[in-house]
Amino acid sequence: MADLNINIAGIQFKNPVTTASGCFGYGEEFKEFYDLSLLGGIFVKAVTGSNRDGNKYPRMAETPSGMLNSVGLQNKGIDHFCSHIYPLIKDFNTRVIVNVSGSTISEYVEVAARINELENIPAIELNISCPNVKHGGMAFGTVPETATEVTRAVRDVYKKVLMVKLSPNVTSITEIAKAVTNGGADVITLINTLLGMAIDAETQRPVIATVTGGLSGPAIKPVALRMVWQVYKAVNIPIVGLGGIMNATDAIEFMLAGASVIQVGTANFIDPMAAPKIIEGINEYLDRHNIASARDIIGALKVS
Amino acid sequence: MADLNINIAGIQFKNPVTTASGCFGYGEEFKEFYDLSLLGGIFVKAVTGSNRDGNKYPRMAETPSGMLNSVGLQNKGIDHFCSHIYPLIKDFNTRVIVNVSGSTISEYVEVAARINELENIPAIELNISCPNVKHGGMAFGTVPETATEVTRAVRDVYKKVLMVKLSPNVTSITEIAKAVTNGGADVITLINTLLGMAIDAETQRPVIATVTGGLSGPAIKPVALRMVWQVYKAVNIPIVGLGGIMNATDAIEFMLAGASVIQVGTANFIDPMAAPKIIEGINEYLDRHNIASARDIIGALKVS
Amino acid sequence: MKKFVHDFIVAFNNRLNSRHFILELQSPLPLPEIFPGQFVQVLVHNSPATFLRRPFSIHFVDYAKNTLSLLVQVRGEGTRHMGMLKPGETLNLVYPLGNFFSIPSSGKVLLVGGGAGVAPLMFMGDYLNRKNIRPDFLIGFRSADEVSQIDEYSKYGRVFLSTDDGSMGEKGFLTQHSVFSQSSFPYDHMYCCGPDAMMHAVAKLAAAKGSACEVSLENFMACGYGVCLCCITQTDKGNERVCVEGPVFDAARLRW
Amino acid sequence: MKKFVHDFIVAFNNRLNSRHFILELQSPLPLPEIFPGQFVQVLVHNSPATFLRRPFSIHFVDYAKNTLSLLVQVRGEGTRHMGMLKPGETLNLVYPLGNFFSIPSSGKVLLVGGGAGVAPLMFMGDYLNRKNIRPDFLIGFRSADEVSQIDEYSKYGRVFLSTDDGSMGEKGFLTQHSVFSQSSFPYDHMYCCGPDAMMHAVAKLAAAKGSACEVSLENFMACGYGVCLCCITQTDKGNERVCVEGPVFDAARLRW
Ligand SMILES: Cc1cc2nc3c(=O)[nH]c(=O)nc-3n(C[C@H](O)[C@H](O)[C@H](O)COP(=O)(O)OP(=O)(O)OC[C@H]3O[C@@H](n4cnc5c(N)ncnc54)[C@H](O)[C@@H]3O)c2cc1C
Ligand SMILES: Cc1cc2nc3c(=O)[nH]c(=O)nc-3n(C[C@H](O)[C@H](O)[C@H](O)COP(=O)(O)OP(=O)(O)OC[C@H]3O[C@@H](n4cnc5c(N)ncnc54)[C@H](O)[C@@H]3O)c2cc1C
Ligand SMILES: Cc1cc2nc3c(=O)[nH]c(=O)nc-3n(C[C@H](O)[C@H](O)[C@H](O)COP(=O)(O)O)c2cc1C
Ligand SMILES: Cc1cc2nc3c(=O)[nH]c(=O)nc-3n(C[C@H](O)[C@H](O)[C@H](O)COP(=O)(O)O)c2cc1C
Ligand code: FES
Ligand code: FES
Repeated sequence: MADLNINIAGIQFKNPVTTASGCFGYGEEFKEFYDLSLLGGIFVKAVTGSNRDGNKYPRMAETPSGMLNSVGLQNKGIDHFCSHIYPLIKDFNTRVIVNVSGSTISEYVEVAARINELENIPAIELNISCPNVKHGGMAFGTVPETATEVTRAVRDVYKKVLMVKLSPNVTSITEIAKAVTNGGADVITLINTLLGMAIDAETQRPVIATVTGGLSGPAIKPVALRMVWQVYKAVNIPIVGLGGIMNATDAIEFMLAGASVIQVGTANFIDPMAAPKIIEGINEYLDRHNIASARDIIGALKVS
Repeated sequence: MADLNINIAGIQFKNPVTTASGCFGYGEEFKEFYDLSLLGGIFVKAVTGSNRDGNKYPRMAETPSGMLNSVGLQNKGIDHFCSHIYPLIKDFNTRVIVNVSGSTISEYVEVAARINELENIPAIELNISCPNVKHGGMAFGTVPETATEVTRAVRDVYKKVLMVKLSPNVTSITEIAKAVTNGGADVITLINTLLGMAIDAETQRPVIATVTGGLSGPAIKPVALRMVWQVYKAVNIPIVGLGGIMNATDAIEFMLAGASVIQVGTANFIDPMAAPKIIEGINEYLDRHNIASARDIIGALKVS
Repeated sequence: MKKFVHDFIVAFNNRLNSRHFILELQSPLPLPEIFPGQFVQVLVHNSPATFLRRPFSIHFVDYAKNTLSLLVQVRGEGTRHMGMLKPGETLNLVYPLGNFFSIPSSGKVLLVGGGAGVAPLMFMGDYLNRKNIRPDFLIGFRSADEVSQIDEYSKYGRVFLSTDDGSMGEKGFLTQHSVFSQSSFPYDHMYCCGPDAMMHAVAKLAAAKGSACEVSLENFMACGYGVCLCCITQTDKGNERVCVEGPVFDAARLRW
Repeated sequence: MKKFVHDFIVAFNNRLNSRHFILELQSPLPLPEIFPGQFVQVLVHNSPATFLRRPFSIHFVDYAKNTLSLLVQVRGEGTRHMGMLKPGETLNLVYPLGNFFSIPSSGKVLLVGGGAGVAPLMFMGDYLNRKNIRPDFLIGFRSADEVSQIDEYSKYGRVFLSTDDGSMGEKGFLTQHSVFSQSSFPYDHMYCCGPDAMMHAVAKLAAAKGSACEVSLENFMACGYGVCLCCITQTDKGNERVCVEGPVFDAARLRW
């Protein structure tokens, strides 16, 4: 049995397998499938300053080896999160990290400051990459200057581990990665969804109400892997990798490319047992290859 | 039987279905499958100033609903093209358009000037989006200023229809589209491949020799459709659309989003008969919907 | 409610007509308690074009045989591949999902279904009978060649039939059936499942007649168990998830 | 050479052992002329993980039955799904692809194959016999439980056998077989197919013995008919396409 422990920026994960924001709710629903304490961690759904209804229905479209979504950060806001959600999740025997979103820098700051006070949340994941909101979201994550600015503003009020989740919809992911590192990020999460679109040829209409939406699933895995690898070579802070991870082999690919921890997103929809299966599979892989610790494969890609 | 004729920038295509550069050779091989005169047009493999051996083997990897390639513009150069290839293809009873690549602006200009003299080539497609070469290629297509510059330089020597093929690996596709329009492009082709990567977890090595490569196939269709739609709204010149088109339904989606002509790329590998089948399917669709001409569905997406 | 993910074995694939078939699926584990109106998420593993699972109402549960059945209408690639499954092959389900029809303690019940929307009504009929309630069924089909299982429904209650073309039962849409033109409308509870337009019309009729009405909504779903927030519908409480707060809703609560 | 794309009907799926099987595929159209060394591109339509076609050598052609056969080794998802095909099901092929073994006008011939690399040699043996040349076969397997079809090969020539573990035939790799230690090496022509390392070794031996040697290369292919330029190998003429200028190359021309 290999050692699956991973420590990033001082946070201890019992294994590198966590679940992606927006694909795992607040964990409650998964209790009906398995014991959450199996997981390395849980990234919960985006929290914003106040209540958001999200976008109109329909919010999803199936695409080849993937899906588009335009949920649009539906959530009840930070007050509700602190009073109603936090009590439910604070004693989960796994790392619970909150994904933070906003339309303005001050909204990000406000939410981050509030979460700073929640004892059992060791980190936030700043979502500057949501393609499904009209204001803010991805706009912050596609220009280096604003990426630095929002990161620094949050850094000033948030004293625990600051993760920043980047958008793949950029010309140079390393430039943005450096920008948030300069802004004070402790960890970089890669990637959020690619901006895409689906059309129903019969009705001649867009499939989702917002016309464009975020593409996730195995279709985007090659792009995600490439970005993890590029950023791994460009910056010195740890990477949380995701994008189309369906099984342990995919997870290992991300770790080889440079991810310390991985997230399981869309795969949860296809198989609710995906995350625990991936943990098992990583363990089996490490044993089969006689690798003592999951840490040993991080960035271990042999390029010659 | 609907009218399938499409005229863009003064070039008459007998139908909107053409084949993508790098996915159809010089057409010769497809003669063994069907009559090339069925096609609206053929975009032949990239031609550069001098002979290029291309990248090392392995040059491809299969990915979910797609593939990576790193062929790297292997071709025998413009001299050989003019003397050996042009005579073979000049009398094809379809539009033959040459994809032009280079490492420097002067190389693009040199090749374009030479092709300007070939009577039966009505247009070139300037490839400023190849992700598989160390110098030039995509680098020209990801910065608005250089995109304008290379387009303008070629425009000065190339007197027929100038198409420019853009890279999807950018933060704002509309900005690049505007840049090449300003540089004098007559038509915009969207999209080239997304930069991606594949890893073999067992050997812990990249699958392709160049580590990263270009992602094509249905996996990228949602991104391609989105870009066609964005550019259709942003500029006033015609669009040639491609990216993951496998069948007539896909082709119609691209036309609804704003493409006047579509290209069939990777689909040729899965079904060599893909292009003629798509022509048939478009015809059947138009008839079924009582649409008189293929022109009527260009940009006809109903967004309300 | 505990949920499960595992393979079932196809016991039967029974073609009803060119567009519909019933899959009887046997569980290798004892089935948990399942309620009428709940659904399953099916992994169509042999269809390359089908990435996400597909939701289907539970058409029938036979605890003695340890099977559950799905009544499926062929619509696209996923359902087409499901239709080719042969006995002995497997199908992976996530189940049981969603809420369920409320069971009335008294009053007369009408179960209304059109097309593949009849799926959950067989199970509901059986369930009501076990609670000593004998419902009536009002079932609509496109035409006589799609009419099927009338004998089965008849086991659980009286069956009214309509076909769009009048080739069997009363002619016209469900909502034009003479049960709705009775001078005094006898039903206290209606449960309805089918195309959106039909459910709208039935809900309107129910409101006019003063009958309670629950509808089972169709919807595009990614997960099916509440985590993706793709499947929302607007109710008096804002956006609710059709896969958890539904698929069954009191029609009066919907803003559709 | 005209090429075709159409469905074949699976006539037989014959398991040879846990890792190998033979698919006999019947064409609905009269087969065109096919040469030994050519290959087909298979669409594995029932495997969601398999996007591109998969190349397989033509193992045998029976013009009387209008069938062609593939000898397949299970490696990944594509071949696993092919292994589950049942008689009556269909398989879509692009064929005939690639060049072929040259047919010598005189001299003694040795056909050398290891593992699934034996695939094209059966057809080559048959073809040579029809040209009145009786070749010898040297075939290598991992162990006795993988040895198969020896009677078939024997119809076309003498068979030498080796197994890695010595459980049948001579022990060791193909290239260690005693045919190569004969004082005067009798073969003028060798044709070889199998893993890269084996072909290297055989080509080296052939060069040493002064025998002509053609090898059939494996390669990652996207199209299979010359348009994608993914499948190149370095030869004395630079990068050549394995799917068109190959898969058969004169070993002396390769820079591998
Ligand atoms: C809770 C619930 C219960 C259901 N129960 C049943 C049932 O018992 N029997 C049955 O036959 N079907 C049922 N459906 C519908 C069923 O899920 C779809 O028909 C199926 O997903 C289609 O899959 P496909 O791959 O064949 O079609 P696709 O290729 O995905 O789609 C084909 C066409 O059907 C439409 N469509 C697909 N899915 C849906 C959907 N969920 N809602 C509305 N339109 C859709 C698409 O817009 C498209 O036009 C149910 C749906 C839900 C949400
Ligand atoms: C011209 C030609 C003729 C061939 N003839 C035969 C034959 O007669 N019988 C036979 O069993 N196989 C043959 N092969 C190999 C066969 O194409 C592969 O085994 C098959 O594509 C694997 O598909 P898969 O989906 O099962 O495996 P995948 O999941 O695609 O791969 C599984 C493993 O096999 C390796 N692999 C896959 N394809 C190739 C390849 N083309 N070359 C080298 N390694 C590969 C991969 O790296 C991976 O490690 C031939 C290949 C070529 C190019
Ligand atoms: C339905 C859905 C909702 C999502 N919501 C969020 C969110 O609230 N915050 C966020 O940072 N990412 C969100 N994402 C993006 C995922 O966390 C993840 O970055 C993306 O889906 C790529 O990973 P995957 O391919 O494994 O799903 C969402 C994705 C999906 C599919
Ligand atoms: C093997 C291969 C080679 C390619 N070579 C070229 C090329 O020479 N020039 C070019 O502009 N695009 C080239 N492309 C990109 C395609 O023309 C096309 O833009 C891309 O593949 C997306 O379309 P598709 O998904 O339909 O294949 C190549 C693509 C592939 C797969
Ligand atoms: S389908 Fe995911 S929340 Fe309902
Ligand atoms: S596989 Fe495409 S050129 Fe050989």
